[in-house]
Amino acid sequence: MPSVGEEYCFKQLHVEGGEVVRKGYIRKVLLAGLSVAVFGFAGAAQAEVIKIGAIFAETGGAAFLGGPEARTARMLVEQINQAGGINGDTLELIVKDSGGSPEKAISFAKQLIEEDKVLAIIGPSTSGESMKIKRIAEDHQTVLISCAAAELIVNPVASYVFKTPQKDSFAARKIFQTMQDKGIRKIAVVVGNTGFGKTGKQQLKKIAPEYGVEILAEETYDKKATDLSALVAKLKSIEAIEAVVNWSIVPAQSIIAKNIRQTGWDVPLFQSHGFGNIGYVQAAGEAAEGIIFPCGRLLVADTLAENNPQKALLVEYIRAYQKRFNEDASGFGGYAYDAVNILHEAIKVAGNDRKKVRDAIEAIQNLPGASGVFSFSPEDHNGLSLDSFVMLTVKNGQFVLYQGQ
Amino acid sequence: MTVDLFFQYLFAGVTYGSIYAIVAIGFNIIYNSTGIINFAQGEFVMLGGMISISLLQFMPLPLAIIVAVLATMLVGALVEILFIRWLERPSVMQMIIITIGVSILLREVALHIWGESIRSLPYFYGNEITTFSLGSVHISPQVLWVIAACGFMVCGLSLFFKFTPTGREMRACSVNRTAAILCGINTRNMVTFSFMLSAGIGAMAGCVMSPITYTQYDCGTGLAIKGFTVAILGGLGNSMAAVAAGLLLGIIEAFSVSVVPLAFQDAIAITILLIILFIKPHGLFGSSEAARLRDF
Amino acid sequence: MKVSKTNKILCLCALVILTQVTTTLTGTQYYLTQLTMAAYYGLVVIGLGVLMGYAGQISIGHAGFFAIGGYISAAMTTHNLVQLQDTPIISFCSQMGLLMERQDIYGDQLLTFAPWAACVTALLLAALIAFFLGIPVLKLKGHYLAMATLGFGTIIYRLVLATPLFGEADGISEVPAFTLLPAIGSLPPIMVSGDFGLRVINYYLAWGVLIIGMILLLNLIDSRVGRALRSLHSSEEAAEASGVHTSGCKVYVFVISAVYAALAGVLLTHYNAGIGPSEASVMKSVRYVALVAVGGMTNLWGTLIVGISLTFLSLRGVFGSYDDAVFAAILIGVMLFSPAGILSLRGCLLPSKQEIAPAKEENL
Amino acid sequence: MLELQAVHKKFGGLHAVNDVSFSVNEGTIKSVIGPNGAGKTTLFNLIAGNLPPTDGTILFQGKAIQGRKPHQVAARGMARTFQNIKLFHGMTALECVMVGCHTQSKAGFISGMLNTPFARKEEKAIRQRSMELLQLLEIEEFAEVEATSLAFGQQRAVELARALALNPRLLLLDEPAAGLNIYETAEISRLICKIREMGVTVLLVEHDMSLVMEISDEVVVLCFGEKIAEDTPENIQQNPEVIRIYLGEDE
Repeated sequence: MPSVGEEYCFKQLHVEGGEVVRKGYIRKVLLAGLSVAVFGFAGAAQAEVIKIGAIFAETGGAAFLGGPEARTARMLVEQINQAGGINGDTLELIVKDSGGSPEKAISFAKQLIEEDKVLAIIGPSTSGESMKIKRIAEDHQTVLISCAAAELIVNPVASYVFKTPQKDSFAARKIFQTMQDKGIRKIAVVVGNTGFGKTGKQQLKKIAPEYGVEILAEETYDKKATDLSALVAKLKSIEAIEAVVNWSIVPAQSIIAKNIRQTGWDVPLFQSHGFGNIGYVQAAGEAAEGIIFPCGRLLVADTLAENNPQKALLVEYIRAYQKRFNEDASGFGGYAYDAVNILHEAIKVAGNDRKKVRDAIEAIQNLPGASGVFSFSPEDHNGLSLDSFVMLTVKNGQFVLYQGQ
Repeated sequence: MTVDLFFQYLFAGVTYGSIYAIVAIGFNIIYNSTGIINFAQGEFVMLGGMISISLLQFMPLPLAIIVAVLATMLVGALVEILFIRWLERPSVMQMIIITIGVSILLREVALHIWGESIRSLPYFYGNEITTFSLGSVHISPQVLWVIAACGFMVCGLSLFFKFTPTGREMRACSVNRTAAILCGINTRNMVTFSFMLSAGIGAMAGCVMSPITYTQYDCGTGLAIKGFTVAILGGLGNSMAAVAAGLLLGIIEAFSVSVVPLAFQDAIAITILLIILFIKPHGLFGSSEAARLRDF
Repeated sequence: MKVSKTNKILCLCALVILTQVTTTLTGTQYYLTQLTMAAYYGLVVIGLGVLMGYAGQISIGHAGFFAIGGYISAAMTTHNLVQLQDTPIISFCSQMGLLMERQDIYGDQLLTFAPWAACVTALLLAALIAFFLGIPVLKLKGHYLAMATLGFGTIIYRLVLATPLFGEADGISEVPAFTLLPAIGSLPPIMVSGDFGLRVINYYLAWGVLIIGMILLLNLIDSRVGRALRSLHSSEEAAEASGVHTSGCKVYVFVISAVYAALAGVLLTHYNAGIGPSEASVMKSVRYVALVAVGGMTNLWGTLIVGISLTFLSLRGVFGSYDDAVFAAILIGVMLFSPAGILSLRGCLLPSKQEIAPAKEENL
Repeated sequence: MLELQAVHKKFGGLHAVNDVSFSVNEGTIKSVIGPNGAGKTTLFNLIAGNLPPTDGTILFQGKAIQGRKPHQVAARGMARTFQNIKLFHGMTALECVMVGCHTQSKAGFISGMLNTPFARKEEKAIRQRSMELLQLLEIEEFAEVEATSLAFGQQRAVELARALALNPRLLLLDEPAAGLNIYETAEISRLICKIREMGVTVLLVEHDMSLVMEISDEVVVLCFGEKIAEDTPENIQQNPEVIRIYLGEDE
């Protein structure tokens, strides 16, 4: 179709006499319409179009999540279709931009389920949105693969709701394990005021006693914070603090790193998997050095052993994403990667049937993805293990595996 | 609270305050010549930062900043010429809504040009962790840059408005537009010029604060709200008052952290502001007599 | 005048019914979902329209009142009181029939306040806050008033984001349906709920509330008080000299429009089964103001039409990622070419009777 | 009816009204005159409640009203017009007058929104009364015309009708003849007399001496905020000090 339009423009520019051009144009449109109809008809006999809905916060406050997610999902679906689709069926991805607003996400979810009759919904990007859609997906038996972090989404389990990012509790455990190794017992927790930060705070508080760690201070900062030196002053005045854990997904996590180092405070700084975006390291510059955080293997794909099951797909994804969008791939895009990938696998087995796809996802075992290796079960709708995280640190502006002291 | 901690909070407050103040100054210029608040001021700040960051690949930092400021001034002029200049007898409400629309539009354009990722200029002096120490209190050199830029703007503007013919003409427009027209002043050009000036000042602010706050396509809104708050608190139209009010707000915010959780910082600060506003309905330094002469 | 008002209302009712019948016949009932949501937002917008257009007071904090309604009712109907069951206050409430017992989707026992109790509380609270806020705030003028209301909106937004009871960044989910009338015999229950099966009822419910709200406001504008409001918008001094208690009038209108917003918040929250902080954000408030401006400040019908249609399109995601951009473009376009609102474009052809005053002098 | 006792008003260092005392008797027409900047309008604003006096007492029907809000003063039966006519945009002449009936009616927010029978009945009464007032001032044919689009003289009449709608005991007229031509002025002076005959006391500020001298029972002369004379029109015209102020120093 676009080629027809282009040709029309071309003709209009170069041919005198509008009459002729218009006639030509109409004929072309008719032809094009006819061919679409014919192909469409022919297509229906052989293969079908499987509709998949996606709700991402491409704009608004959570755009740094939704942006990479939407781009990744579009890219993957294109790749799948180019490679001939799934068993001959093509995927159609309908992306809705929620701007991070739950009310829009609710509206879109209903729309996708009922109007577009999608097989499954990928997203939303934030926990708040996901929690509001959980019930809708469950009631209408549509698979929902959330790209948000909160463990609450899959715990308690709702039969049609899955999620791809690693569980927050795993990240918290990884952090506490590292602390144990370093002999850290008294910490401060700061989080951003997003859903990601909120659940992080909950998990850290819940799990800390298991590792004998005491949380001396906890603070929440605004996702649009421009400077946090007052907060740092407050924390620094509590002398017993041996480490600071910052759990957030917003740019302010670079600001806090900067502010801590600016005051000359040499405290170990832990971050969450929300730090898994090289952009934040670049923003924090010198101050990012030595930050320790748990993350999927995507960021250190190059250094993985050749026999690692994730290596090949990670390297390929990173390369394709970089080439296509001219920016570094991040863990956030990886969440959408996994969602599409899981769905791909399930549809291969189950075809275009919501119930069967759901069962197929639950049956997936040892599927390598961007965030880890997925093995679902009726009790576990996340499918990742503690092992999906590795501890990383920043060295010379690059992510490297954390090797102890 | 120890003396050290006190000063640490104080400097944090000064950092916030100088950022707010530098945004607020831009509001006052357009207010002074048209009587409206330009809600797209925050976007000028964002554009200044974004353009200079993009230009940095091609030229050294000072030049990038200058070009960015000039480019943003051009955007400011364009905004005025496209959306405001040719209106006949625009009402204040109309202009406010238009500037809100322009602000959203600029933000969305920025999103589609630069994407949603964060960027920043490098620190003008030193790097992210360089600080000057005064005793045990640390302050980043970039904060000094912001304060210096703030001071420079206030002085420059007050000299400009007092001693240059253009400045005097702009003041005349602000006091009584009809009378200014009768005196042969081209008030339309003055309005265009004030948009350019405030866009330039916003861009400048966007550049000097970028290393501290980072620049993202939607950072303008938050800054604009804070800047607007500060401009109002000081009393509209008075840049010096805006700086004082900005520092006051910054310091209130910084010290509020010491008593309440950070999450409530904004709520506390704005409550205090509202109380001030109820007591002094025309801002800390504004006079109600002068305000009564205004349309809005 | 009177006749035409009644006719317009009847036309609107007919249109509402026609839409429902058409969608049912064509099997496109899903449109009703967004139409229902848009109707609730319409309620906020017309309430704000009276405040801005007739009383001449700008409020960039109306999302705050919406959020008060939504969050209070959501928190009260989801906060589990099982542990407090035996305290005297709770057992007293229980005896008074203020509580409701149910199971959540995971089968746990829940004891919460009943939606109607929450609704009444939310509306009263919104009215009280509006009253006590309005007294000092509405003394301010122009930009200072804008700033103060913006400040109020920001405070609510911050409180909502920082308070665990309100779910912080996640907001509140799992809000139960609001049963207005239980099922009687074979009649379906009348309840505010997003359930697909109850969609037609909810559609009529939302539009019924909206139309009643509209009638009340139209009556108000034509009444003695409405005249006083319009007079104070034009010249506060002359209105005072005519014996109009201007500050009192302003506060009452502020309360009314706050209650409208809060009611919309309560009902939409039950309809959506949840609410998030984005409903309290400043951008939302700005959007409401802009919708009023695009519809025409002194044109309640224009405000209603614009409010409904733009919200409907936005909720359907018609503009995709360009939602805000398209909105801004419409805003600018209308302000440039038809500053008295989109409906006054028609005024170029027919000299409309109620010429919109250039509300340039005085405040706003 | 109205009594001012040692009323002061200061704006910063400026003494706009300085120790002014006089009284207005029921059923009379009293005028306040004086050169520009004498403090006449300030005095009006003090009486009508737009400004609080710095010092002194203002008694209206035997009760102190200084510091009261304008709408409270209005509710007690004092109406006013403005020097630069303040009619309401977007309202017809009739509606403007109906606003004036505000103190004479009760329907509040709730009954207005519900459009109760009471509100409807009251509305009808207000409409009727306003129409009568327009008839009284001989402008009933403009009832449905937008007030601000009327001719200047007619606008004055609408404003007057609006003031009368308050059913006032005392009417304050701020330069009622300003901007009117000689015929319109004569018309206004006739109307003012007509109003007085209805039993309304009138206090007016005016520059037009012929009008003042023609209709006033008593005249107060202000100069630089101070009262320098108070007498009948005839005597004021003879008063050497008043002549000196108006005609300048005779060296």
